[in-house]
Amino acid sequence: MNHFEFKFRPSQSLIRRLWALSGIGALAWIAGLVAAPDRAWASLLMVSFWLLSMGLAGGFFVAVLYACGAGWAAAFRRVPEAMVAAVPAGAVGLLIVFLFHPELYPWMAGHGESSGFHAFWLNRPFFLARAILYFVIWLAFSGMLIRNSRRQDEDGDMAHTRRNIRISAVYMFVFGLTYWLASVDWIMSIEPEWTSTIFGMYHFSGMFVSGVAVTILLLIWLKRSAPLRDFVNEEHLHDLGKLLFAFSTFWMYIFFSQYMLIWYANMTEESVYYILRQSGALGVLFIINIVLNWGIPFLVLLPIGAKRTPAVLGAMAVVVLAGRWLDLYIMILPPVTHGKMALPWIELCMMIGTMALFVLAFLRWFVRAPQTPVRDPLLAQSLSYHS
Amino acid sequence: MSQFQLLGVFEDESALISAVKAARQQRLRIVEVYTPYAVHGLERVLGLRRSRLSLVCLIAGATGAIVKLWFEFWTMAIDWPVNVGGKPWNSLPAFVPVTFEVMVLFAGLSSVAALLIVAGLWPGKQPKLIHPRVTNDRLALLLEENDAAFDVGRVRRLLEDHGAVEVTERLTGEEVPA
Amino acid sequence: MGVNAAPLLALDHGAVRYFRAGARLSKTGGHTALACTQEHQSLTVPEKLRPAAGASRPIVRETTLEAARENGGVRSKEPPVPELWPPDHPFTTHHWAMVVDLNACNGCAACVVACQAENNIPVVGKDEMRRKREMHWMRIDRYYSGSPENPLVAHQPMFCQQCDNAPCETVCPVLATTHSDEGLNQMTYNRCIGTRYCANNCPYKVRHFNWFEYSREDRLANLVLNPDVTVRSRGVMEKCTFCVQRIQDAKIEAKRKGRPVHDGDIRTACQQTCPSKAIVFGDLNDKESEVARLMDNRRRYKVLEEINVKPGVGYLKIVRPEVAGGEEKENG
Amino acid sequence: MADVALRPPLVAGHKRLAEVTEDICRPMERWPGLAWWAAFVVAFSMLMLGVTAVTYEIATGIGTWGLNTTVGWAFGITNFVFWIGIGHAGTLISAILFLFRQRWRTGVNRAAEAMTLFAVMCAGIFPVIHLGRPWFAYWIFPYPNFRGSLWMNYRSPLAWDAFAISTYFIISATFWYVGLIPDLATVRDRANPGLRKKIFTILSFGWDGGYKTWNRYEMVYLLLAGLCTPLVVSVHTIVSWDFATAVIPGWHATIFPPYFVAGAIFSGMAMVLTLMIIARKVMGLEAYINKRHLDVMSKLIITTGSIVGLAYLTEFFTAQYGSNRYEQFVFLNRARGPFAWAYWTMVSCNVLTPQILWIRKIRNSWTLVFIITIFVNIGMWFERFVIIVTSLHRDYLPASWADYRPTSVEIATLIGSFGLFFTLFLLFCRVLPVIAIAEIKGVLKHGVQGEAH
Repeated sequence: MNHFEFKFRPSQSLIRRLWALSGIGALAWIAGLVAAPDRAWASLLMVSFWLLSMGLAGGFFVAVLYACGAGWAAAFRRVPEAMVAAVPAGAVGLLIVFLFHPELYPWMAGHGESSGFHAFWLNRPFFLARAILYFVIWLAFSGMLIRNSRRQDEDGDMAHTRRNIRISAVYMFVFGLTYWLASVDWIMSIEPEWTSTIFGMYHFSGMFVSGVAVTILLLIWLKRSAPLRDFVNEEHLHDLGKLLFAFSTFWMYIFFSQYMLIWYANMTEESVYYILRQSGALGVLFIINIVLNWGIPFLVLLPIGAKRTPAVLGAMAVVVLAGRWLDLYIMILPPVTHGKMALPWIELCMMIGTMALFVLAFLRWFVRAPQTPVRDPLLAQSLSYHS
Repeated sequence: MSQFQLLGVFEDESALISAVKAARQQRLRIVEVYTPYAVHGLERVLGLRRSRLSLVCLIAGATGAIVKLWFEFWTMAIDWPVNVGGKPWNSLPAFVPVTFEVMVLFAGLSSVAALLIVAGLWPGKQPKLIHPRVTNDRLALLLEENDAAFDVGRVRRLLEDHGAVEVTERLTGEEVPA
Repeated sequence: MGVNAAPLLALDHGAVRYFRAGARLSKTGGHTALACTQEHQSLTVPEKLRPAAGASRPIVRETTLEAARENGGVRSKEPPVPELWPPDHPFTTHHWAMVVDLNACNGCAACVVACQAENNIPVVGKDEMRRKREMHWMRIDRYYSGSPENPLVAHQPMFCQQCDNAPCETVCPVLATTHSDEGLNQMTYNRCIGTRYCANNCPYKVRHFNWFEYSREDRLANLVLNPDVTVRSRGVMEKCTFCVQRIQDAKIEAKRKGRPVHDGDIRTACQQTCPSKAIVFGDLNDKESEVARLMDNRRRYKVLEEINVKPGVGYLKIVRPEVAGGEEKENG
Repeated sequence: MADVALRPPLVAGHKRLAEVTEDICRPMERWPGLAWWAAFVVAFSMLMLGVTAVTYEIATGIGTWGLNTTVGWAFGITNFVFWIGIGHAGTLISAILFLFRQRWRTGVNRAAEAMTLFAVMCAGIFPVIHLGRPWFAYWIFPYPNFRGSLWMNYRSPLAWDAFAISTYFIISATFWYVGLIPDLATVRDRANPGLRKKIFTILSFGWDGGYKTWNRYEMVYLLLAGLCTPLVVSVHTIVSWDFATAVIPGWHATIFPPYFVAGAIFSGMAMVLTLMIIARKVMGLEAYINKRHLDVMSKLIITTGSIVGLAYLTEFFTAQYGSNRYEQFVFLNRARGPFAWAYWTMVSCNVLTPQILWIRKIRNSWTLVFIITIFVNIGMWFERFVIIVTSLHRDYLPASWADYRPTSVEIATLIGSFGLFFTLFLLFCRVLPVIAIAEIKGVLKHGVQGEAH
C-alpha cells in the first residue's frame, strides 16, 4: 500500500509543549475556581464552546466542499476533517459546565419565573437531553463523512464521493438547525429574558470565519513543516483568503444587522444587552471586537496580493481568531461579571490552553490517515488548481 | 510613417495562443490581438499587465463613502438639526446604509467610465474592424514590422504554421473593406 | 348613522316632538353593513390566540383604593430607563404633556366631538367609516373585563401620545413629522408625501390619513371651519396636535403681557369639553402644574411604556372596590 | 476522467463559434412568430389594465386601495418586495456566481440580468404609486432647493430604500450593458447596412474585439461583479429594514436581513427557472439551457427554501421562547387568525413543496420543476403579504385591530405589473441577444475536453 508513505508524525517535543500549554489552561481554571469561580465557569463554557465550534467548522466545511462539488480544496480536505476531533473535547467541557455549574444559567438555578413554552424549553433534563442529541448528530454526520473519505483511500471507489455528497446535503440543513438551537440553549439563555432571532446566524458566521482562519493557520504550518508541502499551493491559500475576507465581512453584516436594529428601535427589553456591553471599559472592547473581526482583515485582505502571501494571510487569521475570542468573551462574561471588568488572566490562560488542546486533538486525528485524500477523484483537479 | 503589417486570422484560440507565443519568442511586434470573446490565459501569453482600473474603483468608492457620510452628518446634525424620534444627532448606524449605496454607485460608475475613456469607446463610434468576422468566429493577430530584419515571407509562414487560415498584408491605419 | 331622521320628527304645538308612537319593526330581508366605530374597538384577544406570556395586555390598568392611597398617593421614584441613545435632546422651555384619569372618564365622547370641531376634522361618511377610515384624532377605546353576564367596562380616550422617542418620526423619509423642542410630535402637512410608514409604526394607531380629498369647496359648510387650523388635503397624514394653535396663542398672549405661561392658560379642546374633568393638560417643566403633579400620582401609568417610546400622555388607573388577582390588574 | 463524469459539458452538441452566433442571433433577426405575438398581446393587455388602474388611483386617491387606518401598507408594498426579490436572482447569477467561477451561469446570465432590470422597474413603481401624493416622490432625495436648509431624513429606512433601489437599478443596468457591448458588436457586424446596423453601431460603442480592451473589460466586469454582490445583499437587507426597524411585533426582528436575502434569492431563482424553461422551448435554446442548469438551480432552490423555512421556524420559536406577549400573539395570529389561509399557503408553497426537489427524478423533469417554481412564486408573494398584513392588522392595542381586503384596483395593479414585466421581457427577447454570446464562446470547450479550471 503506497499510501503509508504519506504518513506524518509530529515530533514528540511539540506534543510535550502542547500538553504543557494545555496544563497552564487547566491550572488557570483551577486557580480561577478559587479566586473567581463565576468567571472560571463562564470561561470554561466559553473555551469549550470555542473548541466545539472549531470542530464543527471543520465538519461543516467538509460538508460544504462535498455538497458544492468543490474540487479545489480536495488536496487539503484532511485538515478540516481532522479538526472535527475538537468536537468531543468541547462537548466534555460543556457537559462539565451544564452538570456541575447550573448557576451559570439563571433559569436553571431557579431565578425568575417562567411559564408556557419558555418553561417547557428551558428545563434542565430537556436541556441536557438536547445537548446530548446535538453532540450525537454532529459526531454521527461528520463521522460518516470522514469514514467514507478515508475508505476511499483504500479502494478509490467513486461511490464514497457520491455517498458523501448526499450525506453533506442533509448535514448542512441538520447542522443549520442544531447549531442555531445550540447557540440559543448555551449562550443566549444565559440572559433568558433577552432574545434575538439572528443569534444563531450570528454564531454561525463567527464559527465559520474562525474555522477558516484555523484552517489557514494549520495549512501554513503543515506546508512549512513538510506534510502538505507538495499538496498546498498559493492558489489554495488565495481561495481560503477570499473565504476569510468574505466571511469576515459576512460576520460584520450580521453583527451590524443585529446591532443596528436593536439600536434603532431602542426597546428596553432588547437594548439592555448592548447597554451592558457598551458601558465602561467594555465599550472599548466592543469597538476592538469590530476592528479585529472585520476592520483589519477587510482592509488588509482587500488587495489581491495579500491573500496570496502566507505571512499576511496567517497574520489576518490570527487577528480573526483573536476577534472571535473577544466576541465570545463579550457575549458570555458580562452577564456573569455584571459588566465589571477585571484583568482577564483566567480567560487568557484558558484561551492559550484550549488552543494547544485543539492542536493536540487535531494532530491525533490527522495522523490516523494520509494527509491528503490520495484516491479522491477531485484530487488531480485540486493539485493543478489555479484561479 | 506607415508601417508594413501582417494580419493572421485563426479559427481556434489554441492556434492563436501558440502563434502569439511564437511571435513573442521571435520578438515580433504585436500590435493587437482581436478576439470575439475574452480568451483566458492570453493576457499572460501577451505579457499584459493587470489593469489598474481597480484602483479607480477603490478611490472612487472610498471618496463616495466619505463624502456621503460627511454629507449625511452635515445635513442631519449641523445644517438643519431636527429632532426625529429622539434619535441622537450623530446617528451613525442609521447613516451606514446610504453611505454604502453611494460608495457602490460611485465605484461602479467610475470604473465603467474609466474603462470607456481608456479604451476609447463611446456611443456611436465607428468601429475599425480588422476583419469582418472578428466579432463572430475569427481570432486575429496583427503584427507590424519593427526593424529591417522583418521578413514578410517568414512571418507569413510562421502564422500559417500555427494554423492561420488567412494571412493578409496591410499598411498601418489601412481601412478594411466592409 | 348616515341616515336623515328628520322626516320622523313631528311638530307638536310649535315644538319639535322627538318621539312617535305606533312605529313597527319588520324584517326587510335585506342586509346592510353597519358603519360603526365603537363596535370594532371593543375586541379582546380571542381565546385561541392567547399567548403563554400573558393573555391580557397592560393597556387599561386597575387598582384598589388602598393601593392608590399608599404613600399619600405619590408614586415612588423609578430608576431611569437604560438607554442606547445619548440624551442629547433636552426640553428646555416647555414640555407639554397630558394626563387622563380613566376613573373619571365615562366614555361620553364629548371630547371626540370637541376635537373634531376644533381641528377641522373631516366627516368622511358611512362608506369610509365601514372601511375603518374615520378621521377622529381622538377615539374612546372600550374594553371589557369580568364575566360576559356582568362585564366591567373601561373607557380609554386614545389619541396621539406625543412620544418623546416617537417611532413615527424616525421613519418619515421627508421629515414631515418631527419633534418640537417643547415635546410635541408635530406634523408638517405640506411636506407629507403620504408614505404612511408613520401610521404603520405607531403602536397606538392614532395617525389618520386623508385617503381622498375630503374637504370640499362648500361656502356654507366651510363656515364651521376653525380659521386657526389648516384644512388638510388629500394624501397627507394628520393626528392630534395637543391643540398646538391654542398653545401658540397662549404663548403669544403671555409674551405680549410679558409674563410666563401659567398653568391653566392653555386648555385643549378635549380638556375644555370633558364634563368629568378627566383630561388635564400642561407643562411638565413647570413642577407646580397640575399635570406634573398628576404624573407623580401613584395611579399614573403610560400605555405601552415597556417599548420605550416615552409617551407624553399619562393615564390614571381605574379604582375598583376589588381587583381580581391582587392589587393590580391588566386588561386588554 | 472522473472529473468529466461529475461535470458534463456546459454547452451540448459540440457547437462551433459561428454556430453559437447564429443560434443566438437568428431568433432576433426573424419576424416574430404567432406564439410571440399572442404572448405579447396578452402581456400588453395586462399592462394596459394596470396603467388604467394606476391612472384611476392617482386621479382619485390612494383610498381606492383597500387600506385603512390600521393597515397602511398591504398589496402595494407586498408587490414591491415581491418584485425586488425576483430581481435579485439575476444579480446572483450574473455577479455572485461569476465570482465563484460557476461557469454554468453563462447560459442564463443575460436573461437573468434583464429579468433583474425589469423586475426592479416593476418594483420601483410601487413605492411611488402607493404614496398619498406621488407627484412629490422626488422629495425623498436631497436636492438643493430655495426653501433654505431643507434636506431629507437619512435616519428613515424609506430614504435608505430610495437610495438602495436607485443604486441597484443603475448599477445593474450598467453591469448588464457592459456585458452586452461585445454582443451588440457581434449583432452589428452581422447586420446588413441599414437602420438596424446604424442602431447597433451606436449601441456597441465602436467595439472592435481588441484584446487590450478585452483585458480591461474583464477587470471592470470583475469589479462590477464584486460590487454587485454586496449591493444585492444590501438592497434586500434595506428592504427588510423597512420593516425590521419598526417597533411593530412581527416586523421588528433581527433575523430579517439574512432571511429576506435568502427569500429573495429563492423567489428569484424560481422566477428565472420559470422563464428559462419557457424561453428555451419557445426560442429553441435547448443546447444552452440544459439539465445541468435545471439541476443546479433546483438545488439552489432547496437550499434557499430551507433557509427560509429555518427563518420561519426561528421567528416562531423565538417568539414563543421569549416573554413578549405581543410577539407571541403575532405568530399565533398568523397561524390561527383570520389570515391563517395566507400563512399556510406560504408555508406549504415555500417550505414543503420545494423539498420534493430532493428526489433526483423530479429535479430532472422540466415539467415538474416548472410547476414547483410556480408554487414558489406564489408562496413568496404570500410570504410578503403575511409579513406585512398580519403584523399590521392586529398590533398592540386590540381597539385598533382591523381587517384588510384588496380592492379590484389593487388586483388590477398587480396584474399590470406582470404585464409590464412580460411586455419588457418579450421585447428584450426580440431585440437583444438573450444569451451572452461572447461568454458562451469562452466556455464552449469547458467540460468537452475535460479541461480543468
